[in-house]
Amino acid sequence: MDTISNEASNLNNNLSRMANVPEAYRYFTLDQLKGALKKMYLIRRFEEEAEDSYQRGLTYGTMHLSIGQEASAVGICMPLSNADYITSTHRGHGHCIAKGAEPGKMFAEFFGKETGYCRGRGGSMHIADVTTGNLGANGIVGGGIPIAVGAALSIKHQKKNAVAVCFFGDGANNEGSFHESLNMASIWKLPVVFVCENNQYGMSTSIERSTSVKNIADRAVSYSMPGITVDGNSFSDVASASVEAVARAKSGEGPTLIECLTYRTRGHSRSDRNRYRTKEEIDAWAARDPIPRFEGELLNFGILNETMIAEVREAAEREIQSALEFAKSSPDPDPLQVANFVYSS
Amino acid sequence: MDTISNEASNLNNNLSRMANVPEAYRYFTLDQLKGALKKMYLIRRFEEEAEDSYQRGLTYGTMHLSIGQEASAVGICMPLSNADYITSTHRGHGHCIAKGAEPGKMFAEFFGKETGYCRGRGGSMHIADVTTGNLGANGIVGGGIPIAVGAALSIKHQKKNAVAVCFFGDGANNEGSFHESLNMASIWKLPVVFVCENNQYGMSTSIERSTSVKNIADRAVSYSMPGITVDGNSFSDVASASVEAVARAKSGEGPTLIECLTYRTRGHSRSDRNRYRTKEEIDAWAARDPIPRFEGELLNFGILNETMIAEVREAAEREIQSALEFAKSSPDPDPLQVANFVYSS
Amino acid sequence: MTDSAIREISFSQAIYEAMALAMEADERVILMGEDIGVYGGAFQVTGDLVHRFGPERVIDTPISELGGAGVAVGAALTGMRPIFEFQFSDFATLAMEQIVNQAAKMRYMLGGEVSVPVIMRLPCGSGSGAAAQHSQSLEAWFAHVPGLKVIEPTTPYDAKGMLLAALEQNDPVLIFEHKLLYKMKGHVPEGHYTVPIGPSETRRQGKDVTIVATAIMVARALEAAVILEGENIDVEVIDLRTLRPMDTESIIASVKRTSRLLCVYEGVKTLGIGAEISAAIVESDAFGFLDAPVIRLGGQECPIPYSPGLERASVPQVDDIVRCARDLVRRKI
Amino acid sequence: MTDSAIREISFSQAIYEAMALAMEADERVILMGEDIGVYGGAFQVTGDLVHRFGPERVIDTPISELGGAGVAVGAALTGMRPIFEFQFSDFATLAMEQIVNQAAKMRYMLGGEVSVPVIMRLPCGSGSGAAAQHSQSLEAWFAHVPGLKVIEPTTPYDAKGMLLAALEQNDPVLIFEHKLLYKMKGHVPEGHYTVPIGPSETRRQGKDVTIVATAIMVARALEAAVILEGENIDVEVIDLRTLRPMDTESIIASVKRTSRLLCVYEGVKTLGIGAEISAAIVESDAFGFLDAPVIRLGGQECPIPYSPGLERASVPQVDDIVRCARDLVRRKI
Ligand SMILES: Cc1ncc(C[n+]2csc(CCOP(=O)(O)OP(=O)(O)O)c2C)c(N)n1
Ligand SMILES: Cc1ncc(C[n+]2csc(CCOP(=O)(O)OP(=O)(O)O)c2C)c(N)n1
Ligand SMILES: [Mg+2]
Ligand SMILES: [Mg+2]
Repeated sequence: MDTISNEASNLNNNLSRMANVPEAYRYFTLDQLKGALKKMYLIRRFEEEAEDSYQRGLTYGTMHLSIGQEASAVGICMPLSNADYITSTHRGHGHCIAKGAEPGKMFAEFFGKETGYCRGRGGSMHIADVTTGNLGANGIVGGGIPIAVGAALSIKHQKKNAVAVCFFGDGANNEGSFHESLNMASIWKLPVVFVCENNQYGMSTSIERSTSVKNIADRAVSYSMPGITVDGNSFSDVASASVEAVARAKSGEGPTLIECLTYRTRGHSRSDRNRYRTKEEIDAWAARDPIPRFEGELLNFGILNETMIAEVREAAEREIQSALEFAKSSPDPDPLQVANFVYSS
Repeated sequence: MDTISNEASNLNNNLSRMANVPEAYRYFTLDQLKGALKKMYLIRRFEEEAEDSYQRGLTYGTMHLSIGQEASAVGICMPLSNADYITSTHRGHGHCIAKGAEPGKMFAEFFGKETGYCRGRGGSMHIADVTTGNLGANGIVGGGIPIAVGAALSIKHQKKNAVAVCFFGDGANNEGSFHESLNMASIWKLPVVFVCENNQYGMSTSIERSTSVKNIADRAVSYSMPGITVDGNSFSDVASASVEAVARAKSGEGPTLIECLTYRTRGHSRSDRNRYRTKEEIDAWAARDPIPRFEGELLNFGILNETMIAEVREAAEREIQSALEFAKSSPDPDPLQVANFVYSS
Repeated sequence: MTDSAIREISFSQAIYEAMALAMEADERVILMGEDIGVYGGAFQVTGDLVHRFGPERVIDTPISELGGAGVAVGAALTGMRPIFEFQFSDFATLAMEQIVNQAAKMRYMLGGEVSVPVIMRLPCGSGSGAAAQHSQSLEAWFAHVPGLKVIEPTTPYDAKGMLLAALEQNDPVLIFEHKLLYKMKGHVPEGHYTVPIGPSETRRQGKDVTIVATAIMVARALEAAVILEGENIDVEVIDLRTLRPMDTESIIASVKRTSRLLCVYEGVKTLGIGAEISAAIVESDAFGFLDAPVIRLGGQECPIPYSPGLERASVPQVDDIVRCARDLVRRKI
Repeated sequence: MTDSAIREISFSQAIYEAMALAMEADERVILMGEDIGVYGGAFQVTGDLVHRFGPERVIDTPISELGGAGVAVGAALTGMRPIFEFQFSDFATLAMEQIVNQAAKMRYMLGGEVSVPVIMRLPCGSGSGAAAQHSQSLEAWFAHVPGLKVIEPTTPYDAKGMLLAALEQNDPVLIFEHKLLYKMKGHVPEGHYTVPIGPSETRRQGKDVTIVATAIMVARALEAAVILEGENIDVEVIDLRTLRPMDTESIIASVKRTSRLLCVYEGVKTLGIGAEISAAIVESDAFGFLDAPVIRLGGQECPIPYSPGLERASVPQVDDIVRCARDLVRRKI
């Protein structure tokens, strides 16, 4: 494992003195764990600000918030470097930050500015940051799944020591592209990790009403790959599963399907009138908010103390504020350039 | 079971005196079994004549022969009546005859005649006989799968005591439509039976090279439906599985996936140069030809004697000859009518 | 004037009403689509129908466009009258196989022995900031396909009447619904009536130039006509309404009077619906009446961008129409 | 004259050769498709390439058009240069999502930060008795989509040269290959050369009427031209070759000389490629030079039927072209 550095093994030594320490904490350095916490804050705050600007009528179009799902995005990306690819979804802000994107360029894209990751052409549903290996959010449910398999095919051909991680939702697992893609990834033993963020609903349709299997991970049987269901609100559970699956992929053993059980506490998108979920259900999941849970573990296992946590939170807040400022003061694209960037030549 | 008549239970009584009689024989009357044998002959002879007319340059386009797969088509259709639907495939002559179509109108279609089932518009790949519930062959691999589910939805809405049977190949099971359709059939508990005729190859690509699971029936797990793999060259095994699945569907318990292991002894289509199979493999399967096997069982269990079998064979031959004559003497469609039948109004 | 005669409802309510009427009158009518049940549809068109008719007739499908459309096709083939909603017409890209290879061709391939009375509803168009994969106007693809009928109503009155007319067809009918029209209000009678599929509708008569427009462009063309009136340019505006089959006759008749034709549509200009309008008119005996070339004002040759200013620039706006029509009228061959 | 200068090979061999050359020169070039390995491809175009380059570079996919095309798109996005073969262009209906929503739009949606150099090969057209679901000419759909380049070579020389040119592009290129052309022979140089994507080619010069044709219709137009020569009608035949972007300039120049334009194509007439040719020319300054309406001769408004006589009647034949061109030349406005 590239990601287990010396520092990690030091942390590891300390931790090993404690009972019940989740495995994941042994894999990462203190800085990596602080980085993970910071990313979770950044995601949460990015989306709160996005929501706010929406409500104040400052932004346009639609948007899909992943508030409540941060552990899945950050946990999965823990063992990844910029050489690894991800494909993301319409609910992609979290994946994008987890993979290392700058919130400033993300806000700029969100506000349709020329300085945004997509020069204002893409918006929330298409934010991508190729420099960190994020091949982009996708407006088409299931649209990114074969693309991730293609990225894995490239990795294999180019003999790179890398992996492609494919995020998608529980709803997407009923698309034909899911089936076709997992089948190909398996027969060709490609270095890809399929991550189904099962937040219980595809828009308004619960998994019980849409999906003919209890655990989506059980569908891995059809593709002769390991399928594992984890608590998607537990950073450490998600990160452990990811570390294993990434190692498996990189060693040439082929793909894994990870199902992260989680929940979006906000509505599906702007148009959601919340007719399909009960307040009780939402509250119950809100009580399992991944961020306090992660903080709790870090405190419990003596990895960070309150002061350190506060420092991380403040650093995230400063980054969000300057990111917002950058975005807001950025110029709009020139309408005369509307038909640029269609072709390379 | 509607199909177990008094006569069947008489035959049943006789048979039950013998050991090892396959279950299927208990379900059907003597006439039904003779009918099944005759259909197998008709299919074989239909396709041999089709092949012959092809080789003599008398027909056009392409064609896909199911020689060697007759037990699957006929066995599956045993418990079906005209009120039940089937959707078929590019390799559909067998299904069509098994469901009760007249070889004359089929030959006529094959020869592109106005008297054909599709008035010469469809050809081999689109032959349908709606009067017997056959919704048609299909030129698109996997194209018929959701259509069968739709037919089952109609049955349910119309509260009919009927079932939709969906034939498709091993190759088709890697299409997205397979996944989407089985999922919907399962969550809505529709009266549909999915029949995968696994003849080991999708065109040149063996199931090992195309499919990430050993038994296609194992994919039923993903759809929480029973999945069963049967010897597709054994009439009785196929028929038993069909009787059970049809009963299950009609009683409202939902769909079943039946995988019939079989083999096409001819090439995929006209263009096949047979570069992907060995002579040994073809010979080994030819030795398991479903027709002599069925004859053998009928003789062994004392259901038919040699004379009776010869009679059935001759009746089939007479039917084929007069069908050929009908088709050959039929008129071609009028080219001025080329754009008719596009719209109902 | 009765209450009904002055009753105004929105475009989406008009579609809702047509579906409700059809479902009351005919058990065979069922609705299928993603989130059309309790959610009421992505654009709230199916609304409370699931509560009125139950989940057996208002069926939430999984997110499976190919399979879902195929199920609707199979149900139509066997006696039902399904109305299938795509959440966005962009997602029909996943179901082209079933729409084009199956639904459109089945009757023909089977020599007329079957019919496929399926209706598909496809919200389309830009203007809502939904960007490249949720804003396309792909109508031209479908209008290219024999076996399909393609309609695109632009008023609440027509939306209801054409949907009810579609339900009387025995062929697949695709209804493109421009998102920006959903909230538009207009007079809609209660009860059952139909607006025939096929004929276009002249929304404004004029003698200087004919504008044939589709979807939201009809409203923009009418706005432009008012502005041009101030410049003494008298514009005729034809709402095409049905894209396949196309009512070329009415356009020909109009062009014979005005001698000038401008086609305005939101889809990409190249091979968009205006290409057919132009080609069909030029091919007709209206050709000899033309005092200027037929001009097309269509969408830019790019995907629909997100940023509002870019998005506006990517499809025709009122002032673009004004400018084009003015140039055309001033033009001599 | 060297051997190479007179060497004649078939259209399919020309494509084979282009792929082989590209694979030798560039490790990034891989082939994907159904049965392109040991089977050699449904039309035997990939032939023995799997034996020359191994199954890692000549990849038999499962029967999964959407997924397969998507994998090719993903690979192109990350540094490979995949050439994806659809067995029949009709099956691209299953992959429209990946082609149109992803490949075509990705560069734009991402503000120019990526490119998707994928090539897709699509055998198309009727004439082989393969009926409605294996004979379509759907090129017009793709030519409607910004972000795609669409080519349709008609000679072995162009097939090789344009495929090699496509491999130098950084954008998605779709190559439509008419099935009836595969066995056509013609001069093809050995070694690497390119034929640019974009420009059309005038296959025959004439002064009385311009015929713009695509795919197999180029050969039929040339045959028709010979017949018409006997009637003292001098036909100019332009092979469009690239459908997007379209070389309107050359057509305009030709029409300015001949004053008459006939568009011949196999796709369904309505909204087929001829609609764009007609509309684009009429919109140009060639309009004033036209002595007769632009006429389109396209496929019938029906699916392609099976029976040989019907099949022939469903798309333009040589005598249809002769008749149309003759009528057009005789026509006065
Ligand atoms: C092909 C396609 N179908 C439908 C939609 C509309 N849509 C957007 S998100 C969504 C729900 C997706 O559910 P899931 O995959 O579970 O992701 P989640 O939204 O829960 O994160 C739907 C139906 C779409 N964008 N693309
Ligand atoms: C969507 C689609 N893809 C590819 C083809 C070309 N094709 C026709 S049959 C066939 C093989 C099908 O294999 P299988 O489903 O196993 O049926 P079998 O031919 O073995 O009966 C292929 C690839 C097609 N007709 N449709
Ligand atoms: Mg979900
Ligand atoms: Mg097979």
